Amino acid sequence: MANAWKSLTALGQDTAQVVAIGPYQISERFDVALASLAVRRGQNAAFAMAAQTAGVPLPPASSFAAGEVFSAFWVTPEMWFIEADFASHQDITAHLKPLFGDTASITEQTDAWVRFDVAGTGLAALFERLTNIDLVSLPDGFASRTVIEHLGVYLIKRSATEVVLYGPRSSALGLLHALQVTAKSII
Amino acid sequence: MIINHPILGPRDAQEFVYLGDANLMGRPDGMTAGIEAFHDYLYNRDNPAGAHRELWYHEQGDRSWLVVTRNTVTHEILKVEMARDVARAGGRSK
Amino acid sequence: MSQSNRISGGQIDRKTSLQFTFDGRSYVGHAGDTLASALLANGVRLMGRSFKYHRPRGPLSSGSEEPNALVHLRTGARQEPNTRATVAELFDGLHATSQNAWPSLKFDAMSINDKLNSFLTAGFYYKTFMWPAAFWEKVYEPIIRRAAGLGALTKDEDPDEYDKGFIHCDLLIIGAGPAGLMAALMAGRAGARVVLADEDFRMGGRLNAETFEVGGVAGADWASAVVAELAATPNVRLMNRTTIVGAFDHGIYSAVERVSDHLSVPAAGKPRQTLWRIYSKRAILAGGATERPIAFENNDRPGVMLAGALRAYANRWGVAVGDRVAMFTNNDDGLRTARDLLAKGVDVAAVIDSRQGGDLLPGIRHLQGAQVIDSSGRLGLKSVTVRLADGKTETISCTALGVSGGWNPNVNITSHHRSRPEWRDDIAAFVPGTGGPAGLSSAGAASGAMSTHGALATGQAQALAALADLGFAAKADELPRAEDTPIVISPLWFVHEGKGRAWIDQQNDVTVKDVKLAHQENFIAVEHLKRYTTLGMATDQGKTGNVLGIAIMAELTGQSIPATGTTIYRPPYTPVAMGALAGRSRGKDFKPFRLTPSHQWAAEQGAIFVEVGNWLRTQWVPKAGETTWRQSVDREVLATRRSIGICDVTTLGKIDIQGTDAGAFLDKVYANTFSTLAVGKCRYGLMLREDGIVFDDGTTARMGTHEFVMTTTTANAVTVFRHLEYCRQVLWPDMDVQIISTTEAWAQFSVAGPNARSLLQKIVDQDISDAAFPYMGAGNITIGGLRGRLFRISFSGELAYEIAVPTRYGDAMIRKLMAAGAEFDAIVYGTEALGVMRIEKGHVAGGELNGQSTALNMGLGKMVSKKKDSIGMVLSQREGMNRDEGYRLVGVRPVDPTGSISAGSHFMEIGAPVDLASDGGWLTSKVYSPHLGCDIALGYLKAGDQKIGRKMRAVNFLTKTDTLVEIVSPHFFDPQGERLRG
Amino acid sequence: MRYSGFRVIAEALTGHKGWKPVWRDPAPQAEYDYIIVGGGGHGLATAYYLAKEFKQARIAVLEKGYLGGGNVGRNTTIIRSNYLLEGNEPFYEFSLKLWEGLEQDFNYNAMVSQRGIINLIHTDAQRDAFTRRGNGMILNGADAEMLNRDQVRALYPFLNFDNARFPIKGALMQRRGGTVRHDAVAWGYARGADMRGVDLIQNCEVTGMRIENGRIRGVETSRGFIGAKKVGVAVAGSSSKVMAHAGMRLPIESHVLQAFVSEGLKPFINGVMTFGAGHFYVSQSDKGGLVFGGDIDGYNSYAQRGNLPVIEDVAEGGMALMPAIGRARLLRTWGGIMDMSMDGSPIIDKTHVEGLYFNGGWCYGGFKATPASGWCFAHLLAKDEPHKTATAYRFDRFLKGLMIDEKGQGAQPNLH
Repeated sequence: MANAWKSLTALGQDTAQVVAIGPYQISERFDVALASLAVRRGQNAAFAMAAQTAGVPLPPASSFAAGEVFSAFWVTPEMWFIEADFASHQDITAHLKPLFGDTASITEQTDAWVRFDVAGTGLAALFERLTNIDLVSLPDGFASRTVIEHLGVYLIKRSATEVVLYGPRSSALGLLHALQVTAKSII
Repeated sequence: MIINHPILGPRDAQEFVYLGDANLMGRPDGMTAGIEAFHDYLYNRDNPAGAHRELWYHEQGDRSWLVVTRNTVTHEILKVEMARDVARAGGRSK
Repeated sequence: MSQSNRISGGQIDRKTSLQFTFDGRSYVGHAGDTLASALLANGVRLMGRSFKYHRPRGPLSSGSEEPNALVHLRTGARQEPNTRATVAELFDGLHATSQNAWPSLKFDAMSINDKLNSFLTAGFYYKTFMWPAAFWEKVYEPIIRRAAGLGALTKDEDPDEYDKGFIHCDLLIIGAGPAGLMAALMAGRAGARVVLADEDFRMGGRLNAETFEVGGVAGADWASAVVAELAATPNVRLMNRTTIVGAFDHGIYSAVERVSDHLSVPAAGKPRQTLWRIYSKRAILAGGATERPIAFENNDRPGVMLAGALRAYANRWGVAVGDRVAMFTNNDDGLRTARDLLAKGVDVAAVIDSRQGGDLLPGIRHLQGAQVIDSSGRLGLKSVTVRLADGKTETISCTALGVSGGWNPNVNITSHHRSRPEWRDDIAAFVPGTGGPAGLSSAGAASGAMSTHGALATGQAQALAALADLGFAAKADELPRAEDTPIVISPLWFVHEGKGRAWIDQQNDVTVKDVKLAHQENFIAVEHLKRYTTLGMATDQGKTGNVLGIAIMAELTGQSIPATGTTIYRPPYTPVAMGALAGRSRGKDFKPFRLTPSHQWAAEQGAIFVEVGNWLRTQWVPKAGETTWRQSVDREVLATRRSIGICDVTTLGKIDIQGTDAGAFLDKVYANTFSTLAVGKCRYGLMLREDGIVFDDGTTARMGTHEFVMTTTTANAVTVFRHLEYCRQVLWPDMDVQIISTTEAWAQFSVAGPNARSLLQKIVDQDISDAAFPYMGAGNITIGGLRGRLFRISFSGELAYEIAVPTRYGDAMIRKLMAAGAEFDAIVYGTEALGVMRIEKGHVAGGELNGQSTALNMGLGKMVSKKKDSIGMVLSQREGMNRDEGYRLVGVRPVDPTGSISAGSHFMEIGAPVDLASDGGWLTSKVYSPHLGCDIALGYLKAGDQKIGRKMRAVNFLTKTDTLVEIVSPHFFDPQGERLRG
Repeated sequence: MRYSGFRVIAEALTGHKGWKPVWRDPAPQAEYDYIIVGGGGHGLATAYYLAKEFKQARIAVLEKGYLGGGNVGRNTTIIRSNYLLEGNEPFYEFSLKLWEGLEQDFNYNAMVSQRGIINLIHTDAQRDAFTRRGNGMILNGADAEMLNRDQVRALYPFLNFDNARFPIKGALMQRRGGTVRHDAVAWGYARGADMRGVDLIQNCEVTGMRIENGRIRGVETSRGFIGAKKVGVAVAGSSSKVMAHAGMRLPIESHVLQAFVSEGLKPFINGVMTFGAGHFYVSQSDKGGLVFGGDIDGYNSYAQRGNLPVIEDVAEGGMALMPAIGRARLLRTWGGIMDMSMDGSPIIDKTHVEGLYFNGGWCYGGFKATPASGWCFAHLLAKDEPHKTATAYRFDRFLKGLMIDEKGQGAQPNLH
């Protein structure tokens, strides 16, 4: 079936790439399904109920929340991006729609983005050269859209040593390039 | 400039796209208002030297449209509101 | 003469010797030297030539205010013109040359200008060079331009990298002198996030150049100790070699960190400089003060410098600028230099003190009530002529003269928001005025507190005030003991005696005479003075000269200095390399690339790519034997119309629109109606701006009762999305509509041509026969089990579909399509063939969607529904946009099929003269149609709809082509559209 | 006094004693036939042509600060007539022709220098658009040429031809375009007007307008009431503020445009260049500084200063176009207030108040327009009818749907 289809990562490879520069490890993630989940007008209560039963966390503004099957980060008022394991949720919207029915608008986002997990010590020194987000002073679980070298990306601070980036898939190479040259300049 | 987003807190104005005078929220109804009304709505401006209510869109952020009250002489920002709330308060609906 | 002028002491590392060359001659200096201090140590005073008169010049200062000692640093592509020798850190192998001098620094041909100075007064060029009129560009200006500039720029690409970054802090402290260090100490101990930035490579500011003590130890040692404590404080960030160059809104400051300028070449991967945007909640300017000269005749000779600089060279760098020095001062600070030099064993010839009375300096010839009225020494000071108190003149031989006219607080940053400095008589200087950048206060000499104690006290006080604002608890510590000498000055701006020139702005050669002339000609407003004489417009922005100029004008007009006013300083504080401001956005990294899902495959096929916005799209795919792009494009068009052509259309914007009001919402944003569209169908939509001009177009499909997928043009994907957000949040906030972009989530391919269905049916799991999937049908499908979308829409006019799969499968999809299409000789076509086919069909695109055209202009007037309110509907009805003689979209073809036409040509009536009246409109887009075997074009023609069948001219004056054309319907090909319904 | 090379030599030999003030500082009279509000380039040019070409007298120019202190003293000094639309091109070509004889006309060397301007082309669509423009220019009697990549390279070999994100494919060139010494324009017009009896009154701010039954009677100023039969307002940047005294709301917003100058460098850029793939244009002054700029900051502002993002954006454009300027240093930035109109084109028109006339909405095209703006405004003031090259610059074009939108951006001033 669909698995007969050969997929290419955003970097144009068969498998996800990992780049190590000094203390930094930049890993492309290719195993996460993504969908946008938005409340339909006037459905907030039912929507919240559905989310609770389905175990879909609905974190407040500027934050990320991990869950059993589904994790989520806030995108815009009344809209979240929902993460799930790709292998089991290739068609993530097909999983979510029955759970929310008419209370939500749900849209496939998986392949709109390239995801890089950036790990290592001294992430602040790296990211202060990439975005205007004040990484050190922000709590773990902080999630926000920001800009890196003209590219709009979502940044999630998972911990002091791990940052998740979602960037536009069509510019995956450019985003990686920006991460690499900057990392090289400070090691 | 720094815009103190009602939901997200201080954000660099670089993340925003500027539209202009917040009076643009007061779009007349096309089925009742005529060319004159639309002309005044779309083209004429108070353009004050001082406090100015204006529309900013957080394009590289949370996609919210904001109404920012800003002094056009000092650039001091006096107030920031969610445009949707202001629009509803102003009686806009569907 | 190796380091002939090096004396004892200073903060240089004598164990580390550094080789360097200046004008081809090699010298030795030490680590901790600047280029200027090292040259002075080697007895070199002559370092440059002035801009206008090419006067020989040496350093006036020991810092970034330097107007004279500008050199050409480094070699090859790293050459760096106009570099201040006074702040250039010495490194081993440094290579510097003088500039603005030919054939040599010592014998400069252009110094003829100096002889002609009486002709080259301020603004002389405004009064002449006007006859004959033609001569300005041909004769006069070329001569003037040849003399322009100081240093020359290499035309090679700058090989160094530049980086950028963001720093967030509670408190930014600008300057690490006593005031800045004290403030940082307070704030650091209180736990605030502090950034302490200083332009110097060594922190301590003036303490490094002075001999007095702080807290019982040498000032420089106190500074080192404080810096050490701060370095050990995690919440304090020390940034030396970092200049705060600009103050912007809401606490944002720009800073340039010279990461590698003290090295011969940056380390691999390291930037030369980094531009920091510092986001601060509060800031303290502790930038110190700059000494100003006194203007007297020939006060610009090498060896004549600011007294404080003379002192700094001796105390910090262990350099005696001259073997025999004199002072000229109007205040006590000039005396301090004499004392310090004497203590260092330098021969102090005399102190010429313009003031009467007061204590005499012990052990020094202290001439009170005296003035320097002239000097001698063409390439370096030999002597000064002094008018003594008793009226006699005396010539005093000396090779260095220290001049002190008082100190100007460095208010520059405080006026970046156009606040004007305020005058203080007690210190005879401008101090920061009100209305400066919000959150910025000033301390130390920058605030007018001129003593070391004053610096420490105000530094502490301003830190406490800022900490209180920021909510940090802190209390005043006891201040370390330090000198608190009051300013004792009686202003003297220029020596009135003498017929010669007395320099104010040394780099631009602005003299007292020029100010007098400006006054005489009524250029009295300070802005007029500045612009007429070019005072303060040199690379130092008048740091040493401006106040002098204003004071002299005040004296001439009889007004007070504050009444005369002040020009304001503009960012940057010191000049900034363009590379630092551009950072990494240069070359191919100027803007990000966006690659389509089939890019890799297309590259394998040898596709030619073209920039479409940030996207790279296939323009055409040459096949073996094709020598011109036209051959490839013609083949792609013919093959598509004959059988099948495939094109990656992922770049088109795709916006998912859901919600119970989605249909009604689309009725508002589109000029035509969508609420009535059936599920499983698409419709072409026309979007207007509120002013009734066409904004964008595209097909929108109804995938479910409350689910639509909108497509936009590639160019407008972002702006349309922004517009939709505006409509749903601001204009109709209660509509139940949710939107999200899915442009990149789906790899979408157009499959066009008579055999398109046959190909797709091979791979699509569902029945897509005409009955099951009619024209303008849309739906979710599966392809070998993979979920996808199918839209039966056509831009090419052929039976065509757009098929989409999740982007990660885009590469597999194009390969699958080509494999399945092999039996039909399917080909891939690029944007050129796409353009040919859409023009053959008369579809509007870029050239017609120009932001200036209405639906009526495009022949789509009927699409604007008046039955409902939609954006742009009302204003599209304005009379000027509905005139019969207005532009209409037409088709154009040359009467002679071999004739060529070009886009951008204008329509003209046969035999019409070349003038505005004969301008009938223009050709918007042109292609060669392999079907019609001739050029065809679309165009906007005045009253074009009434001119179908008419013969006109398509004139392109730029290519000198004038072609007879026939005006035809824009639908060149299959006007009935039978093929796409096939 | 007349300026000439001989005079300069004579004065040089006699110690420059003979130079007279370039203008008087007269006290305002009780009433004038014409009051021009605004002593910037356009106001001074208007007064000059009113007196010289239209033989009018009793004229005063009221300036709240110093003469030439407006945008005429804060711009990038470019002159050109490479406009696209019918409503604009004849006017700007008229202006360029006036520039060409200006110095002899007002006996002041403003260094009008026609070293050529090129608009770089990076896409075929741009070439088509510039071809349309170039042909329109020629139809209006202006000059235009299309250069190919090699011709551009011959002119400026150091541009980024080999590693560019957006390759240079050619350029539209107007050889008659160039630069002018901006301050000298204000001073030349001021001197010429003063010599013809115009009262130039500095430090005189208009604080109100006296309007009686629909007719202007004069203006209230910081130096008292001054009567006038006709009042012409030319205060671009502050138009909304001044016209509010007459109860008018304008189709104009005030925005900040930053401009930039580098340290003095030996000449290497002869003409004017605009980068078609970023926001950057540049020329090099006779003093050696690179004079350049880019986009407006984009928000309403009267602050006369801008912010960092635009400075960076402009530098990025500059580096992308000319990789050699990395080590050239930015010396000074400044900001001017632009009258940004709703279609990017100016207004020279009567108002609903009899005797009150308006000149503004110049966006950032005002400097090059100075001579024609002054001439056409003087024409309107003197004859009560628009000059033939300025008939499109009416207030009511928005109501009638006759916008002159060169950029095709619609009613959003910060996009023009």
